Amino acid sequence: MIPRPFEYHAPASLPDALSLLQRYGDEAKLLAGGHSLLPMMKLRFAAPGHLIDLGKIGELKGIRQVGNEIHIGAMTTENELVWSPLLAQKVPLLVEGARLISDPQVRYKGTIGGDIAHGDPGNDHPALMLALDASFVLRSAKGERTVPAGGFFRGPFVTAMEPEEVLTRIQIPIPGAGTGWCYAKLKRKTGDFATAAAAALLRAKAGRVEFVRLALTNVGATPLKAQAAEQYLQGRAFDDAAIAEAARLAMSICEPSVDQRGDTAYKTAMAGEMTQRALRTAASRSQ
Amino acid sequence: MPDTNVVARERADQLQGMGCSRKRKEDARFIRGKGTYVDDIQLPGMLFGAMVRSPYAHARIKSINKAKALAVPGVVAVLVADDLKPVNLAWMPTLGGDVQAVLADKKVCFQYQEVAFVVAADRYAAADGAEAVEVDYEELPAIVDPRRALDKGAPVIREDIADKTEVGHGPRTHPNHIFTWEAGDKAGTDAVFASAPVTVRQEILNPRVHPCPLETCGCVASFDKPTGQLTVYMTSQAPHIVRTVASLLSGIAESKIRIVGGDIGGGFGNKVPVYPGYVAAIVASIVTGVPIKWIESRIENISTTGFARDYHGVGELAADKDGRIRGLRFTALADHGAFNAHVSATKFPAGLFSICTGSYDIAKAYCRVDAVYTNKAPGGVAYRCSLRVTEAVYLIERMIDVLAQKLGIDKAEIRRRNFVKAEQFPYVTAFGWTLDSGNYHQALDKVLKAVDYEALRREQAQKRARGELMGIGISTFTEIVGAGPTKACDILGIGLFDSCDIRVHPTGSVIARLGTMSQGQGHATTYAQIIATELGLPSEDIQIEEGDTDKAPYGAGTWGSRSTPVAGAAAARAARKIMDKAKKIAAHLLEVGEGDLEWEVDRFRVKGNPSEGKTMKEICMAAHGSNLPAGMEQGLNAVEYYDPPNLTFPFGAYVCVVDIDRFTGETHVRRFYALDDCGTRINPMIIEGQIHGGLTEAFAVAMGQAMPFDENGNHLGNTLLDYFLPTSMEAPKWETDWTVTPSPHHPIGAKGVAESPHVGGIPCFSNAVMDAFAHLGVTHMDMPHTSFRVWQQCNALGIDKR
Amino acid sequence: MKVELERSFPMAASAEAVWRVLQNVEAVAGCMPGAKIAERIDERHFKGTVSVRVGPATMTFRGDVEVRDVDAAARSLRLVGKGTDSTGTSGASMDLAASVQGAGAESVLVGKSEVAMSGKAAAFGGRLMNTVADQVLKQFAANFAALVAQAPAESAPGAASEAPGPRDGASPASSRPLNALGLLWAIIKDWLRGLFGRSAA
Amino acid sequence: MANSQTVSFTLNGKAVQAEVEPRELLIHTLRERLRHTGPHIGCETTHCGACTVDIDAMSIKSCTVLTVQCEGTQILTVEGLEQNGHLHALQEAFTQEHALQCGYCTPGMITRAYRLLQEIPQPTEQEIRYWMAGNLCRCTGYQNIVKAVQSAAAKLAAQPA
Repeated sequence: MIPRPFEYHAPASLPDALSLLQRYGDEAKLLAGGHSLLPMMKLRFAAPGHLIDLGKIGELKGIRQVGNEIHIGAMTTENELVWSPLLAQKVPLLVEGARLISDPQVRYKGTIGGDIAHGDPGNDHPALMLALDASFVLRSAKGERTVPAGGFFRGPFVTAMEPEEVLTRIQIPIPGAGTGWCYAKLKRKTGDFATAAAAALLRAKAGRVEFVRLALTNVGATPLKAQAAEQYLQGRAFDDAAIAEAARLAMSICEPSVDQRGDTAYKTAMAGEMTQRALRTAASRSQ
Repeated sequence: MPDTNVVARERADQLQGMGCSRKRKEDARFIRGKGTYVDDIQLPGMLFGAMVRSPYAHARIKSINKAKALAVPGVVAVLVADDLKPVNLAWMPTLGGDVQAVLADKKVCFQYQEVAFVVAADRYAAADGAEAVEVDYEELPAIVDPRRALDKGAPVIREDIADKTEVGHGPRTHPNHIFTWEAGDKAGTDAVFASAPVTVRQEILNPRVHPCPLETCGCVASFDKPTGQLTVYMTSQAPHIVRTVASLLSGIAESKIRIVGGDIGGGFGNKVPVYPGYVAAIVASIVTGVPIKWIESRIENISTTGFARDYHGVGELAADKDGRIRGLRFTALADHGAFNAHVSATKFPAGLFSICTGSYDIAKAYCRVDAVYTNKAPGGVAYRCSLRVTEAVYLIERMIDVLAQKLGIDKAEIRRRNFVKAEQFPYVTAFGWTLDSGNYHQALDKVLKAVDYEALRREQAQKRARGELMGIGISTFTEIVGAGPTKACDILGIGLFDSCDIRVHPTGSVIARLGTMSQGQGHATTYAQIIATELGLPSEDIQIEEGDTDKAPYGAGTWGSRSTPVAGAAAARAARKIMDKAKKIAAHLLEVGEGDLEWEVDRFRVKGNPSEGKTMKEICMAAHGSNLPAGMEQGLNAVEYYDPPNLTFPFGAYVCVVDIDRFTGETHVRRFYALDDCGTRINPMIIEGQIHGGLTEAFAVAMGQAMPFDENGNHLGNTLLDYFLPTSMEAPKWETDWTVTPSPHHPIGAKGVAESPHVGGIPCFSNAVMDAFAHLGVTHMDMPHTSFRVWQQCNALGIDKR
Repeated sequence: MKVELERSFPMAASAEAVWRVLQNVEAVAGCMPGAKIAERIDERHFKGTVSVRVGPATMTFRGDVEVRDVDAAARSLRLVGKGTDSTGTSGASMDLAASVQGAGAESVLVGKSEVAMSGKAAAFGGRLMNTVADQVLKQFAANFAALVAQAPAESAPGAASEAPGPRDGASPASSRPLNALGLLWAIIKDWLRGLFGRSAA
Repeated sequence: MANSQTVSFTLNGKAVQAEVEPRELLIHTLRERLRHTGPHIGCETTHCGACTVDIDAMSIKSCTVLTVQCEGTQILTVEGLEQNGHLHALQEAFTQEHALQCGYCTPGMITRAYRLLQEIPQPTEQEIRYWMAGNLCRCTGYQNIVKAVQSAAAKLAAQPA
């Protein structure tokens, strides 16, 4: 299980990385944590001629608060998310999500940027980003642009990123005070992708839903924003009937593929079940 | 003067002999990362081999083009079937009486079958070379479902033996038929069923699974042209048998072949057979004159070497209204894959399946197994059990629950009513096995008391009233291990005896060599404990060696829990031969008759004169000196080849409690209480460790392991992402307990234990899951009980809605 | 790992004209999504490649394309493609039966495809064969429509009865590599999922 | 070797160099060039954890890291845990609690546990199970591994800092 030969580049700065990306274009692949790409290369499904390692670029790391937003460098690892006091306080949903990703060793290496840029609907960050109304900063030699998570995921492994672009930063508006959160993920075992998962933010006042965000993992060609469910819950009394209807609406947008985790019926049902779990838990954490 | 008994006890403790939880000797190197596993071996000039494998389950090979591969930098050679024919090694005998292609000859019969072997400077060049070998295939229709294998006009999988009327186990009725084996009294059993007040019938699948040890299979073959000596370092649970097979195959004298086991990263049955990779590496070494390393990838391991089970069973019981079982009729259709490469004793093509009457007193029984070829990987190894025992025990332990449910009898009570009673031992089963010893009622009662069974049933009733799913599973199994009497058990004509060669040195230190091969069982520790107690010498000074065929005496290896029952017995008996001589020496030195001596822990004492005696250490020195009885040779050594009079029959009583989420199918094992009786206990610490491991593998099999195929024979789950190996998060917590019912025919009364938790654990999990649905009329669901499959049951019952 | 699908695609040309194009075997063979005709063995047999590239994953199937059962009266033929990927670890085959129906200026191309996958491709992506077969047909029809559109309006009399033979110029689709929504994307998606059970790239 | 390059890093406190192709995986460099065969290979899809080593204070599966990525790093393998003749508390505990059988997962387990105890000196059983879940063991069922990590944690806490 050995990769094909390739040229390795370890640029020390973002501009260097961008010019390498320009020079080699299609031939090049960006190496972030490498825990999706390297296994693919070992099994020879992927064979890039040039590997551009972003690991030495300090400016792509770090978690900081900027105004009402949390800015996270694309090369920040899952483990850094898990242990971040700032995130624990401001965006606990992201911490809960990161804790459910893969296994401890992979979390030391895997990065939030790689997870997002990969465009795999089975990855967890995409749905978390949708629930958090995050936006992504993309840089190329030509310049910089910011794309909302909403329009970023186009299809399996297809995103709004251009080949010569690098995802440099994730920007997350800090949810309002008292907002409850939950990432409910059903998986077969540690290290597995979700059979289905739901990310929820919810704030209720006097038993009514004041604010809600809901997104689903691995039950479609892309992560799914459960808009109908959100709209239904908005302003409504938060009770069993409302939760059940929201789950039904969430299930109605699922188009999961069949695999060893289960068939369409099961995965769709689990999307509904995870939605219910996520909403109930988020509500219980809402103040 | 000190109380001699206290002193004796202290001296006994210092020996660290049988019954103490002595820390493991082998750990010292493992915790430092200094083990020597096969992939750790680097020899001068060593090359690396990689297999080219078929993407098709069934196809003709139209052509193979080596040119591009040979042009890859670092590639030294590319071997295909035609290259092996001159040395007559294109095909090899299997341990199941069949032959198997080393490299595919004209056609491939299962996906990932070995097609070419690329030899290169290192594993990187080998991988590049393997990718460059061009094979032109013509795909053929594949048989995946064994129930289709014997259809009229079914594609013939094995054209090479199409006209052979048998492959080692009786007449064949179809080109895809391997054997039909039956046991018991068919007519008598049928008569019982015809007249029985109650009968139950259930189709029960033991799905195709894989032992999946953490270390894959591999070898380093090194042929030395000048001396004609072949040395093979390999992951083998049975080095001596492998050497014999290698000799038969290559024509090299057995005395010129050395198989070295080294450290092995787990076997669980996967490392008993001989695989094409080993043979290809040996041939490549003979051809190139340099050492060749071949190491499986995990995908290759799961896809091609040593699968287990794949038994499509039908269980039937006939009983009285009170649940007393009168007759048993079990049949199974066995999917052996493309070559009959399972490991079976010649006379037992279906292994020890006929142990399927379990712990119960059943008057009439009949069983039958039909084995067929399919376009799947060959094998059918014993995954942490004696061959086909898990399949048999699963059937009886599931069927007795099916019967209990039909009759509305409590699942513990129906077992009590059918148990072989303590006073019935030794008990001869309807299939002719003589169960050596047991006390089944005592074991079950102890477990039920420990878990407060009644309280659990009350809690379950309350939960059911609330619509919640809680299951209580019981398994009261009897295992059969320690193959075996050579009159009954042989492989390729080699009886399944085992051996021990003990050499005592003047200072009282000992080297003992045995024919078995540890893969983590701790033999270096436990065999030393047996010998320590027998010889009265400290186990710390007793060195155990196994697995190097140049050093160790011949033995059939470590599988089927045979190490303690067979080699452990050989160790005790060899030690006793030494003791006989030691006693003569002691009598001579003390100038008394042997009859005047009594043994105490580590010395012979003169009866009635406690101060007079000779310690074993003194005797060891004397045995190498000049003052010996007239005509006695120097030395204090002995060799024992032990042919057991019978197998041993460990047993146990397990209880498992599960809570099931009816909305997701998630099954949580709340409690698992395991009582095992393996007779005399040599090292409680190691026994408990073995039970933890066996239960965890049972959990994996029952709850998640299966190898899925599509209709074309494509393997759909051969990585560790899909193939379920539980992590520390999924693995339940285990509670262990024991009773001690020694085996009457074993020199130290020990029975073997490592496989009981696997064999007895699997039905316990299934019984717990099924019990959670029992009140809803569910009698059976096939393994594995994944959340998906459990949810499907909930969904079918309409209980998955809020 | 086989699936069969049947789809009909309206063509902006007469059945006669479409059939004429359909007989341009080499060009039509090139209509197989992502396919590239590398070599012509004879008028019915070609060697070619099908390349797929999605995200970081790439695969190239080398193999043969055969034209079978050309039936002028029924205006139907079959394209059978078989290949093994460049690593020798996966196999793919497609049997595409195409026929032209209808009278007048408009016609209908009826495509029936059977797609099969073996080896790693099946292990990690076979479960999405339905989507794949669907993609195959859609892409084939789209490529073919493009071919029809650029074909000369009139043709030599009796062209329809001519023995099918290769013409110059590959189809417009022939050299086009598959885009992310093309043939086998679903399979690749599942390789990534099934195989590389990791969280971050 | 095609476009090979020299990589320098610290291995168990010693400066080492390796001449490798960019595609060479760290596990192969450690095992075959630097002869540190403690870390093992149990799969190719980054699941088993037998190849776990410690790189710059992170537990990493060395089968999924390129050696060229390790330029200038500090790498610790199981071979580096024994300090001037004294076994690490984890090594002792694994023997005392019978936390290993075939020993194949042990180097990765101990190396992972070493990092865990740096980050969480007194982990609960559930924390140990959660943070050790990247290492597969087929023999022990993990129960004694959990006990070993706990007893090592207690022993380390008792030692004067």
